[in-house]
Amino acid sequence: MTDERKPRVAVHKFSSCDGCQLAFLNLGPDLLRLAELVEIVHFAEAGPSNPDADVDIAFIEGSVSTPDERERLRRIRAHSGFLVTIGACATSGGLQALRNLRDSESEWREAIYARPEYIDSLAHATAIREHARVDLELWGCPVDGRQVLAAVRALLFGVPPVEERDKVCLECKRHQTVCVMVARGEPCMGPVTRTGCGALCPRFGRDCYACYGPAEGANTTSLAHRFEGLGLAPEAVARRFHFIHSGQEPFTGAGNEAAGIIPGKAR
Amino acid sequence: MTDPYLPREAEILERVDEAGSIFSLRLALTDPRARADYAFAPGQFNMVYLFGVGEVPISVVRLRGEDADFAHTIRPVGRVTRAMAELRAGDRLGIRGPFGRGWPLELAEGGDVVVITGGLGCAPAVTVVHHVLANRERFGRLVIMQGVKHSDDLIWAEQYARWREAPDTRVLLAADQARPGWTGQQGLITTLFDQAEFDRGRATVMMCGPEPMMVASARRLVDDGVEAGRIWLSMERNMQCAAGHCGHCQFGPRFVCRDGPVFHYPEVAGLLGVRGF
Amino acid sequence: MSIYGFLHRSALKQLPECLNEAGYRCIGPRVREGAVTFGELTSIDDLPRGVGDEQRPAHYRLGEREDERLFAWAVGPQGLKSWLFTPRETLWRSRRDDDGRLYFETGSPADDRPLAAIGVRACDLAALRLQDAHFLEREPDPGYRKRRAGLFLVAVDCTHPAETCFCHSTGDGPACESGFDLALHELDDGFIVHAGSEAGERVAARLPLLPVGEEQEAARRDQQRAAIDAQQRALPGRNLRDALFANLDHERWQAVAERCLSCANCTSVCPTCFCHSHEEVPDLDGRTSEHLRQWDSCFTEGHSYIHGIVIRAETPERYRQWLTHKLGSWHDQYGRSGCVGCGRCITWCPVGIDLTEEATVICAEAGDD
Amino acid sequence: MSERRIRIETPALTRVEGEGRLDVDIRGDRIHRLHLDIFEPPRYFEKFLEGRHYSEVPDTVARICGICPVAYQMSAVQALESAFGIRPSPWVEAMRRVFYCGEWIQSHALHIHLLAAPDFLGFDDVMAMAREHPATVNRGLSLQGLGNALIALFGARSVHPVGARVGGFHHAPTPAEVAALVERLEAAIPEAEALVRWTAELPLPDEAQEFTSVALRHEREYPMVAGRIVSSAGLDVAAEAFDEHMQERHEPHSTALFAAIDGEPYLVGPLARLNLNRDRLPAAVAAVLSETGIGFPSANMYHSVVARAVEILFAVREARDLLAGYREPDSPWVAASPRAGDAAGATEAPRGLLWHRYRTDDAGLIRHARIVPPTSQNQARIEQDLHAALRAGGLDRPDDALRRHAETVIRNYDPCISCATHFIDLRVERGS
Ligand SMILES: Cc1cc2nc3c(=O)[nH]c(=O)nc-3n(C[C@H](O)[C@H](O)[C@H](O)COP(=O)(O)OP(=O)(O)OC[C@H]3O[C@@H](n4cnc5c(N)ncnc54)[C@H](O)[C@@H]3O)c2cc1C
Ligand code: SF4
Ligand code: SF4
Ligand code: SF4
Repeated sequence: MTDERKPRVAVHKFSSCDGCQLAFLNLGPDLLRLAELVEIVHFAEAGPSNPDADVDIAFIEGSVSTPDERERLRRIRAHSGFLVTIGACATSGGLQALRNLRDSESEWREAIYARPEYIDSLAHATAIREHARVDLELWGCPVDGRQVLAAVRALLFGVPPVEERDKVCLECKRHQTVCVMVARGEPCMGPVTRTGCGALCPRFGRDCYACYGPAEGANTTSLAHRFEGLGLAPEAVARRFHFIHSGQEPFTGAGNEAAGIIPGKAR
Repeated sequence: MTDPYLPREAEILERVDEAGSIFSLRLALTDPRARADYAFAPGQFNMVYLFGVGEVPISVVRLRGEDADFAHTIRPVGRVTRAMAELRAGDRLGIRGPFGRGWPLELAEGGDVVVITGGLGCAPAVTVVHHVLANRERFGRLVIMQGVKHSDDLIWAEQYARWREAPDTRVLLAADQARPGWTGQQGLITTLFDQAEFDRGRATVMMCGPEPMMVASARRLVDDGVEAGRIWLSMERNMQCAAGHCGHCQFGPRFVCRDGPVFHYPEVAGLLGVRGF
Repeated sequence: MSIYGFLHRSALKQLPECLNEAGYRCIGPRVREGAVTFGELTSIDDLPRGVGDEQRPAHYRLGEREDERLFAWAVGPQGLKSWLFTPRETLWRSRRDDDGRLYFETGSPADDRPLAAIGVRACDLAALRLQDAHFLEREPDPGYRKRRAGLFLVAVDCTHPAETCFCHSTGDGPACESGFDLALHELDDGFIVHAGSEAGERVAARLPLLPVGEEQEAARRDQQRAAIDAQQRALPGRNLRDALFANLDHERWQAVAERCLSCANCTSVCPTCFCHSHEEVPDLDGRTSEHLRQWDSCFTEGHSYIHGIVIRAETPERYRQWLTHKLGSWHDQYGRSGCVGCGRCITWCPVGIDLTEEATVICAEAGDD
Repeated sequence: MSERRIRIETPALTRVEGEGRLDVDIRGDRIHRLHLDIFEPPRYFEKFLEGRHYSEVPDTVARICGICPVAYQMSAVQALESAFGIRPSPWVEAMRRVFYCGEWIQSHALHIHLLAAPDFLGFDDVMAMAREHPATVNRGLSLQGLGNALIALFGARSVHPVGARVGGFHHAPTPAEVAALVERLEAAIPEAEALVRWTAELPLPDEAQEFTSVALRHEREYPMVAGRIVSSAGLDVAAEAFDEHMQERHEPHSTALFAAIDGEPYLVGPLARLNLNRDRLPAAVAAVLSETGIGFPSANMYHSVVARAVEILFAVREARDLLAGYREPDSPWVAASPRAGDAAGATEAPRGLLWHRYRTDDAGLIRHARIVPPTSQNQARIEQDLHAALRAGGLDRPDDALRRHAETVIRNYDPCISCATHFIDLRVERGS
């Protein structure tokens, strides 16, 4: 790896809030070190613009929500070696996938835009994997800088990064945080949510709202039941699952079930 | 007190490409004192550390040449082992070990030795064959049985051919599915047992490979009159520390890293093959 | 050990002072985030005075008491475990130079000052013995050993067990029998103190102890009796190994798994659980790297992963692994059950799964088969 | 050649947050058409909020913008608290300012060093600039890091922080954590002062334009989380009344709406704030500003970068002062009892005035939401500026020079396109 050419890296943006790109822009001195280790060929927010260049690693922020984006993604996939999605929007559609749950996109368009005919968007905001092969998904809204750097480092070593799939609870306990569900009755999503953030919310005395998406083996049915036991109304339970990762199973289904959207399973 | 977690540096003296993608690394510890102290028994394993990537358990073998302290034969399957496949002579690794309990080679002396392996090559068993062949006079007949899913999966055909030529040695191969021209048996490994000639009362059986294969073989051997107490097998479980602390390798009450990886069949018979253990 | 006397509550403040003078840093129970947890004690005022607790499956709340008692609560979510077997620690660091040579050094040196823990309960002492057996006996763990060597234990008898406690049925409490340096038994106006080691005697000798009166003795006996009587839960036996392994196909495993979140809260709060995983954390520049260990659990997928398969992919298998290990194969490994009856896994399970109940159902039919 | 039509169309504007494009049609010496296209797809946040519980609003609106989530959270909690008639404690009010200071420092430092400075010094990006000006870039990165740390102190992380709630904060930092940050703030003061001087010495173009500044104004404080909305043209209204004066219009070429007051474009952001509130700067900050010799109010749009540096200095000192003598409160929040209501909230995001309005029902569910972010308020102003700036610089310059000039002008506003697109994707119908 020493005197070979530096790996080429691109950071692309789709529909998003730009927050995950900050995982790079907030790196501080590591950003400059990173720029020594790799050649950043495309990263519009930081300067270099070269969207169609061939790269070894492409990071993608944002979900696909317009025909243009679908086409752009196709080109990026064709030009990229290892493709990594960063953040909730790219991995599950993110918060804007809430629009997928109702057939209301056009209705909303009319409510917000005086001239809705100017707006050209797809009915759904969807994850990158629905349109292109993805080699690694980094979850989190926003993605964690530590995870992004670990992924870069692993790829520089020529190995796939380790995926973190455990539940937030395990990390919460490693921090010796007092469980907010047991000690305060908060409807914490930690038991079904993927680790990676460092259990920030419980450590700040509040319930996790699942910004890292579903963990492996998430038992949403049992947790939804427990939330009812804590006094949450069915719609409130549904909103717990239909939030940042409403587009990702088993959250989509758990929310639907709580809201009684699936006929037969409705309460 | 020595720190059981601290690896020691080893240099790759030679890299040998074996069959398929399998490769071997012949290694020497770089610290002379560590070298002098290092001794292993066939069936034991090392924790092998690739800088910045991770650590994996790999059986220790000896491979030609006096210069190396030991060798590892590795099949690239995942993160760490695939990255190890890129290593060349002169590269460095971290080594902890050897760990665990090896094969009961002394106990086996004086009787027949049956080696049963399955799947894609089996480093721990190769050491047994080498040991028996190197100390031929101390053992009776040597029977080597290897089963594969498909005849194309058989690797090291030349090695089996070589062993076949060794004195008082029988090599039997079986494939569940065979391509035309396959000279071995077609079927599960247990179909070889009728052809295998060895003293059911005094032979020592050593196995490694997929657990269903080991369960089937052990049960059949016991039915055939082999005493369960003369059957040994090598197991694999996730291992992180190799010191009996991390808990990952537990198999019922056993810690595979320190109570095994080679087990006496009666020790593990109860749970072997039970889903979830 | 001969020192045995009464310490007035107002004189307890001398205990941390004596310990500090003897070179210990003190930890003890404090109220943090709505629970009693161990933390640095700067003075006796940090202790939870007049605090009581209410525990049920998946439920924990603190409340106020009428009296001034400092230890009138049952164990919180955390035992001694995190202080000895730390949730995350560096095992080694490595460096690779330009020629590819590797250099290794042992992990972060622990805080070397000896630690005194005040307020340790009988179940925690029992758990400590089990952790000692695991981490010290065969292959001593360097970090654990260092921290354990300096540990001074001030135990406190449990006078107010929680609804989730069942240490009497496991034989581990509620009174502290041995394994401590000093033990306290709290009464309305103070403590009966007795030393359990030479180090304990040295500290106790500096406390203004008074003779223990007959009435105080009687009060202590009554409290102990009441604490035992207050325990509502029990395991169906001290050794459930054979019963559990005879029931590996029991339908209850599936039933409990429908509720179980496989979240690892139970194993994390359990004072005897020891599983941990290793993690490699290289620097961005790829020149140095850290090898860490951190708490893991048999409820994770990674725990039973070997290439290509997860041996316990589903929750029934994971829950079964935990229970058959905790109450079963622990007997083979360490000569007793791995459960000390602290009840933490019941209180802190977010869905309130109760192992005494599960074990009772699963083992009940053992005899019937 | 008298007839020249060029389209300055970068595939995407670089070094701005979000996706934008500029489309200019020059015919001879006339700008026939000039459009700042914001083509970030629509994100419908106001609709997502309908039916949500008020307690979910801070976590939702943060996601509108990763660069100024604090601003979104603060405008939202302010509106909701006012709808429910609750008043947070003085501790909360002070710590909210600290939290907000973190965002100003972070966002302004990021903009100055990573996005704007390379323009003024002729580098393609900060990585290139760092090779020649390592100390300057490191100073910027460390200020940015300090801002992030302040946000994380109250929010656990700097992007989409999790600590804010209606009524206060979920969690109060410990005195030890605060003390560590106070030390860093103290050490950053000379750095921030040096930054003000450094921006004042940048080779900034000297161009005066006429525009209306709009910002909050508070009786005593430099505006951040409270005040009336005022303009250099004499507007002076409560936040509640803002929508009576401001109109939003939808143009075909942008998914961001265009805002105007009485039909006229206006400017929000650091320059507008400083122009309207110079007298509210603490003496120590005002002194550093005076030394630079730049007079405010300023009609030179490029003085925005100086205004940003001044606000960094202000925020560093402000946070330090507010954290001095820090004590943990009994509770970092007051409970809210929801009720039916309708109220607005306005705070000063790094990029300017951020206005929210919510209608709630008696269960605390959101019935209606309206959000006006700074970038859509500035959008018309940016186009106005571009017209003037391109013409002043000469339309006969080569395409590349025009493009570079135009990008510099746009970047100077630090437009945050993701914010602006709580409404966006524009297919442009370009008639000839
Ligand atoms: C006692 C023992 C002896 C072994 N001897 C050999 C040998 O001689 N040659 C050989 O090629 N392989 C051997 N293995 C298997 C080898 O350890 C695995 O193939 C290797 O760990 C896979 O690591 P990976 O990172 O490449 O794969 P991945 O699938 O990416 O695994 C990720 C991680 O999981 C763990 N893991 C995965 N598979 C295993 C496994 N089978 N056993 C333990 N941990 C695992 C490791 O920590 C590994 O790094 C042995 C295993 C054991 C337990
Ligand atoms: S607070 Fe949440 S994440 Fe932490 S242990 Fe409890 S349920 Fe799990
Ligand atoms: S605790 Fe949950 S919601 Fe909070 S940051 Fe972590 S994953 Fe996101
Ligand atoms: S038993 Fe309870 S605490 Fe344990 S893994 Fe299952 S749900 Fe989590």
